[in-house]
Amino acid sequence: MDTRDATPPSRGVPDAATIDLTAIRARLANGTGRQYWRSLDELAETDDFKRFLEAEFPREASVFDTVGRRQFLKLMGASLALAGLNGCTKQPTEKVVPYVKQPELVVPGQPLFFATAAPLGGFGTGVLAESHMGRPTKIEGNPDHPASLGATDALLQASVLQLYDPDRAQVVRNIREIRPWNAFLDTAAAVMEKHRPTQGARVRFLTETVTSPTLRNQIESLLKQIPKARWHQYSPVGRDQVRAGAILAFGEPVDAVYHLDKADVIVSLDADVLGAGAGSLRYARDFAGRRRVLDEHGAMNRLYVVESSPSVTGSAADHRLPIRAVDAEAGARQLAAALGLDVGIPSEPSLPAEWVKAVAEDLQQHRGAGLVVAGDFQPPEVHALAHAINEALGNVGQTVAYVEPVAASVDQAQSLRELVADMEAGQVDVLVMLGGNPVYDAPADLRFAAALQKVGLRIRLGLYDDETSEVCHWHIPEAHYLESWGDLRAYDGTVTIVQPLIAPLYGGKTAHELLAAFTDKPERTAYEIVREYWKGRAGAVDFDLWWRKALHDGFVPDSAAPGKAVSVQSLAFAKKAPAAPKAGTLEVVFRPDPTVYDGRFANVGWLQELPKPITTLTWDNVAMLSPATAERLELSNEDVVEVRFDGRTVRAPVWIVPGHARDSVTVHLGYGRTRVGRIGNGAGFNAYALRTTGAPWAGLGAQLRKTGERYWLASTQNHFSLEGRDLVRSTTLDELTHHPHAAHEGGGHGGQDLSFYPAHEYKGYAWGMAIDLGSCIGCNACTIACQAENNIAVVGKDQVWRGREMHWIRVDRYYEGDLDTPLIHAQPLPCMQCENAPCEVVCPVNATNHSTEGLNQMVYNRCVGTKYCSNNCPYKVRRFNFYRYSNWDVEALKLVANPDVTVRSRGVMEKCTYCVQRINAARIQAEKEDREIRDGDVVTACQQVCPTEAIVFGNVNDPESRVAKLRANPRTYALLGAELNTRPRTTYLAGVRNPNPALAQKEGKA
Amino acid sequence: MPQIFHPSTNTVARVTILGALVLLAGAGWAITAISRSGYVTGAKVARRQPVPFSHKHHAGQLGIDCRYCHTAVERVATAGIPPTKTCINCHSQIWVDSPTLEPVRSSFKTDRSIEWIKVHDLPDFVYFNHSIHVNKGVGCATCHGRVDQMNLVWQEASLQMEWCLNCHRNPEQYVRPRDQVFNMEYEPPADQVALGQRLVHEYRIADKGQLSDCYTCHR
Amino acid sequence: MSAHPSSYGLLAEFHDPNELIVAIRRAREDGYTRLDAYTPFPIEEVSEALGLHHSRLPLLVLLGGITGACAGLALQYWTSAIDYPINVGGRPFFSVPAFIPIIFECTVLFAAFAAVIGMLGLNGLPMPYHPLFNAPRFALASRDRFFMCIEATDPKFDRDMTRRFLERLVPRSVTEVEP
Amino acid sequence: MSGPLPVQEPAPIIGPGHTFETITDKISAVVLTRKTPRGWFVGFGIGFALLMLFLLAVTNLVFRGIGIWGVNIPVGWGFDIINFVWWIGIGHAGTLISAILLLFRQEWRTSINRFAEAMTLFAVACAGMYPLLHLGRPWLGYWLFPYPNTMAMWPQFRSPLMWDVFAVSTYATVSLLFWFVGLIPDLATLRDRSTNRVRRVVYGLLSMGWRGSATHWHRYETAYLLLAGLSTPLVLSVHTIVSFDFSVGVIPGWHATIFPPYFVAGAIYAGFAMVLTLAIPLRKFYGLEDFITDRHLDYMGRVTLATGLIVAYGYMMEAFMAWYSGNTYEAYMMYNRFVGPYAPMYWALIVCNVLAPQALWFSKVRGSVPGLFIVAMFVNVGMWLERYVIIVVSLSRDFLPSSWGMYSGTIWDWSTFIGTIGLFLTLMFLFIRFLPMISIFEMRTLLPEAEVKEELA
Repeated sequence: MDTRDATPPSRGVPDAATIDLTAIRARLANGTGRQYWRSLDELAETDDFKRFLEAEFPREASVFDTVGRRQFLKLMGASLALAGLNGCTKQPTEKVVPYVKQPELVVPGQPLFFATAAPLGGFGTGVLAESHMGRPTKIEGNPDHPASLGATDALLQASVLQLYDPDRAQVVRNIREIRPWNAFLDTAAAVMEKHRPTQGARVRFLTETVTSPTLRNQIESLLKQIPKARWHQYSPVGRDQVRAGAILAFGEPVDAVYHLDKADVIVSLDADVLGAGAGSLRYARDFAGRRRVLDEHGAMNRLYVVESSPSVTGSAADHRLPIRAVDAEAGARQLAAALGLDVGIPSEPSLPAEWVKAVAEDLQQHRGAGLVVAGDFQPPEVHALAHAINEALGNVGQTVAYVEPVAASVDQAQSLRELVADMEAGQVDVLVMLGGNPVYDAPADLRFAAALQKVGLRIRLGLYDDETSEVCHWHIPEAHYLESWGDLRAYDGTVTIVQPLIAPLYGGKTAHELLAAFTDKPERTAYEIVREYWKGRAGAVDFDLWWRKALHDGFVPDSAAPGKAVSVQSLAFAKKAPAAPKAGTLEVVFRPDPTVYDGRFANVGWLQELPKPITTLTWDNVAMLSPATAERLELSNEDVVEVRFDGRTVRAPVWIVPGHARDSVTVHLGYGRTRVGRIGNGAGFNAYALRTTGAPWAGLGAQLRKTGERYWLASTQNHFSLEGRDLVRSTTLDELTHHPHAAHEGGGHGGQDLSFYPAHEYKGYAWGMAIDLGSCIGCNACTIACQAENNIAVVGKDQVWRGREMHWIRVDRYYEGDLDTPLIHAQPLPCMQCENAPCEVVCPVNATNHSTEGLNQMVYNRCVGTKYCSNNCPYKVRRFNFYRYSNWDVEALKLVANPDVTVRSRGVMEKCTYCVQRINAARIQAEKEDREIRDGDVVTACQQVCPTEAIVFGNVNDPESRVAKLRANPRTYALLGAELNTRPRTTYLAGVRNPNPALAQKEGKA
Repeated sequence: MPQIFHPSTNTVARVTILGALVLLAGAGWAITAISRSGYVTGAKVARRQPVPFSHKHHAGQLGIDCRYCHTAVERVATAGIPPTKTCINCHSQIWVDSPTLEPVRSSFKTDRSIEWIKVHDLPDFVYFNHSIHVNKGVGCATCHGRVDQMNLVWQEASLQMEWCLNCHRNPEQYVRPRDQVFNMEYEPPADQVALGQRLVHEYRIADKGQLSDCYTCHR
Repeated sequence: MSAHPSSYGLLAEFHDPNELIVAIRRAREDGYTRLDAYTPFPIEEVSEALGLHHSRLPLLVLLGGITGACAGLALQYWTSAIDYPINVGGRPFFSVPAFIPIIFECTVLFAAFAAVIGMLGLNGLPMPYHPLFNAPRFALASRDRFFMCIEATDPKFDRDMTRRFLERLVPRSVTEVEP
Repeated sequence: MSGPLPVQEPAPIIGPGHTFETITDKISAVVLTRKTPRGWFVGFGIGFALLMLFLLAVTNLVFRGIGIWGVNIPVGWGFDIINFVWWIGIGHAGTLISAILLLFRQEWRTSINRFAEAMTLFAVACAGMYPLLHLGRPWLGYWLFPYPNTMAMWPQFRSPLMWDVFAVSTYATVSLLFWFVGLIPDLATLRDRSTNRVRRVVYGLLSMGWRGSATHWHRYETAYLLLAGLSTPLVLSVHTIVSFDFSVGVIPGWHATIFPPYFVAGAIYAGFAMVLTLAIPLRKFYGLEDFITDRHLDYMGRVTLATGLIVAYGYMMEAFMAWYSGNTYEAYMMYNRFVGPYAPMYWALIVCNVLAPQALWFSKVRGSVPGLFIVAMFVNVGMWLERYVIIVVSLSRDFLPSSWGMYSGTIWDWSTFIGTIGLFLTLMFLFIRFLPMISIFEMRTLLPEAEVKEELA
């Protein structure tokens, strides 16, 4: 899109009166039965209308600014060429460029999959990367890897786009000059030359959390040569608290590995077990495995969550209680005490007594099958208490196991503090930074950037020439993990050898190679280094065989961290009652962003545009408040506030989140990047500016000041209430056992005989999808997996704001219950592939019609773009290319495209195809083998990625197929099926929750 | 009042009206003709290649099997353009210093690919898969013509949608026994339709409905 | 043909419809057959006086309409059910109700063309040149005058007799029209 | 339709003291002899300027894409289809006046049918733009026509858009024929009256040598009557089909069986309002009060009122059905119109289309030229708002609240809309300048002199 004449969005919205929450409460109170609603604007009916009228001029923003004139001419050419009658357009002559010597494996047109591991926060997740003729195009989970079991999350899905990111650093840079790699090698040699005599006393290395055995070994051996040099570690989203908690409880650092598949009752103390963290995929899978109720005899686990701001885990909970993050400790104490542990009770409890009582009883009744999880970002005390409770309930060894720390174990905050101290003291001549971005994300109180100036030689290895590199003498482009050799350990310690799928696109180097530069063998490649390290340790007779197997399987057999028998030393720390945290005063809570994480993904368009779970905001971070607090401070959505904490301030737009804890404001880290690339620069505000070593995750005493400014936010959903429409159906285990067909009431099937016309018969395959709302936790992985698989374009904040986002599968969210503690429902919505599709009938050119297998076919090259189909789609799942959204100008971005899916052009409609490219591939394979397509041969992208296996796809004509069985399940219902007789092929299974009877009737739901 | 027009005007008027109609019809016909002509489709136009490789010589006279070079044709979507290595296999022995083969040799030496001109070029929104056609008994010659008689290869068929549909709608008129697929000389028997119907059944070729689904070729 | 090739006919000018009608009747009683009237607007009585009976136009229009209907139906049936049957939203290939509007439109279109082309054709239009335009006062036929022309091809036509006959009708003028 | 009701002393439909020649001369003078008034140049200039704006908007549209408009998901149609329906609606009055009133032998139609038909043609021309422009890939618009092609593809005849293609093109063609046939005798008049050689040749060719022969008149009358007979069902079918664009859809607010009649009435309503809007200044400007008399205005006022009441009934039924159906979605749709974010639009529509025309009950208002003009203006706006409400408001909130969205036109939406008004004005002014805006030969028939004496008849 040409954007240069775009008028800036009018921020000057007529100050929409602050949302009248009292009124809302009233409405909800009077409401009868189950009331769903979506968001506050909706309830308060503050109308966006004014805003829209305000914006009288069109606003266009695009992701990559394209050359207007060139595009103009190009389009002109196109339109002229096409202006003739069809076929009168001649194709340009193209070239075929075969290999000179064709690699054995490679057959052009046939994708290959390689097992490797993707790093996040230092930990690895086993993945299979799909490669088309040497181009990685898609990441899938590795079914054999314990941390993945075939699933992946949004961040991993998007990592492949980051590989091609044209804004990645592409050259070795010294000050302002571009230098060859060798020049750096010389520098490195010189450094060693200079500092060996002093044993490197003035040399420092700074890394993020390191789990890579090889890297660890390299650093250690390097430190042997220069013993006085120091190795510091810091990652903004570290696990200091977890570590400290373990030390507090057991006197030594250990990692806890949970077994949710064994847990009947799970209590989460502000822990987003299912949504974030190294093990979350596995945990989500295990968790969902215990909730899939397919008949009235089904049993399921129960999840209690106390947390400050609603998380994926919280939204999946049976009972969720919003409390300030700082109050979690009090809660933990209450629970511990209720379970008979000898701990001091806080003067003012943070959890209602009956709630604690019920939970405690529940845990008691499930000794050995219960689990209390403390959030990674909770202070050590909470962790220690959780450990104590689990031990007391005999859960250790059952639902939780303790293992040797997987990562190199240090107190990172302390480590960084020391480094900064040394730097300020001028004791550091050389600082080598491997990854990370401390200038941007180090705690504000350390003033890292200032201290850094005192260092003589600053060397940085990084994916981007970013804020940190800017102030470094040397910047070395880092190789993306898909370009690297290396090794990583998973949450449970399992090792995966990381193998590259493509030679570094931008001449990137791995940390291994950078460190090698400081050794006497500077030329060694990462491959040599890693392989050599393992040669020593594999202890295999035939190392090559071992190596090949390890690479092929994607993990090193029984490399999981060894278990560790530990027991709680004493609860001394918890004996005396704690000073009750000043209630009433506002706390600020820092959390990694669900899409851009700690900021490292800020330049990945897919993630920026991925609606964040719960808020469905894109392209920005916000200050999240509870309705009550907003009410008190007279704030409403999009008000810009000044958040003051500990003497520092940032300006942030407000977003009111039902179910958020009172007196608490949550800000996500990772935004406000200034030097990352065209996508990430300037998006959101930088919350690190508030974050100190004293309060890394939460702190009391924050203040909000309304500035009177407004800032427009692009959320994909923020509209009005369901008005009692039964679109999302959910039931309780109890209800289900008594009358299993509850979900049907209000019509589900039927209707088809009401048709005016005889129905078409589908004799062969009949593709269908079943989505289990009981399993879906709303993590959004499906949305981005679909984006990656189907070449879906990124459109930019402004276009999202206009309602032009392109996602083929979206995750709708609805709230149920009251404002402060609502239940949150997630509903993934792909194309329903209706058999009586309203969209098809209205297409004048047959661009969308029905296949003999019941697919609602959308043919881009036939589409003329009337948009009638979208208007007539009751589910509004169709997406239109209002501009030329697909990027045809940036070479690198062409490489990420899936060659089996057409890249859509301007002016055509598109939508979910049930991944027809995968269906066709399976069919062709089956036909060549002269057999039927088996159940499971076709796996759609959304199904494949789903951590909880909520999506099942297959042939509904085959009664044995999983999907057919699910469609027969009493929980199944067709969205709008009864109202419109669309006969959707995508059906839902009503959600099921398992509330504790003791609490249920109190909350007056179910 | 004096006449405005000359008597001939009457005739002129009528002729003009008729002429206009004729012209319109003519234009319509011309467009239809042009849009199917080789000028637009590129059919029957031999393409100059960096190396004047003769299929007539290799496939025809020497009788080299298609699959010797187009190795992937039975396995994947693309038949596969042979890597330079394939040429060198023989041409390291014979015609080792023929000047016409210089590009081949230099490609092999410099490890830089030969850039062939694409002869059969489908639009990017069409997904054609060689392997399935070959496996269902569609002969090479059926679409590519007698390549074994072409010096420089040209595109035999129009490759327009109506042409594809023609076979997808009536496969029985074109399929041949699997063992004849790569046989360039194969002549369809007199009872092609009977044979075709048998093969369609035998090879479980999908019904016309499925074959003419949009998603069969477009995604 | 005519015994008097040097003339197209004799043109009598009247200044109101009634005179014209009287004239026509008299002329026909007198046995003139090849005569026509020229008026600035349609006058039913004049047609009657001239004894013009029903034209074939309505029949043409009917045929046009029928052709249109058939064409519309055939087009839709053949394309949607025979040539490329496609399952659209679960509707049958030949979904009659959905085809009615277009059939109707085609009917009207063809019928309308039949009406206009038929009318012009039967009237022998376009005919920019016509001998009558030679008559100097004929221009008034499109304004406020009413003309009757007895053509030379009339078997009973005789320059002098006919002129005398016309003058007996006290017209505004009698002029001879050159061929 | 409203025939001459028993009003005391109906004003004449043609001013006193006119003869064949005065009528002929007065009307043809506008084209032939009278000096083109300055006002004409001003008006034409404005129209032409707006037309240029239209071209600018369209160029931008073609090169950058319909993203420049406010449309989005869920609101896939905005100004484009609103304007389409609005213009088509306006067109209807012309055909109604010239065809239906002809069949009903409403003589008063004579003095307004010519430019009413012209208005129809130009309105349809404006309307016809939008189905093409609203396409994502307008250069492929010809795919909507059935012609043998190398893709072996055909249009999808179940789609109301296809019906539109046929309905609108047929409507345009037939209206053109009807208009032209009506013009032939007058062209002949102009041919015979003009002194300037070029004009005589041009008008001469256009009139195809019409010489007013009784035989010709005989067939001519038949043909004209038949065309009227054909146009009548046609004009009804066109807006019926346009209404199908919506009623065939499943969207609450669209899927209503009452649409066809209610749209047709609305069309005539809008059309008469526009005829008034044009006629009132015209008669003033060219001093044609003798031909377009107060009686005409009075009658048009009545038709407007009548159709207005039908439209009001339509609105009522919509609301009633929403309530009576007991369907959540329908009910919400109505609720949303009443109090939703677009409520101002809806109430404005009620004021313009339901309340304003009630003034026409009073003969005082029908009698006063400014009064009529104001009401007509209200209706013009109201009918545009009606389409806005039907299209945008319904789409903005359909079945799943998750996908609800808002819509508002951008500067380019407005440019395109105003641009088509420019096109309309340009054509209208050219018509007034070069063709007789009142049917001369039919006016003649209205004179007493045209009556044939009893004893002769």
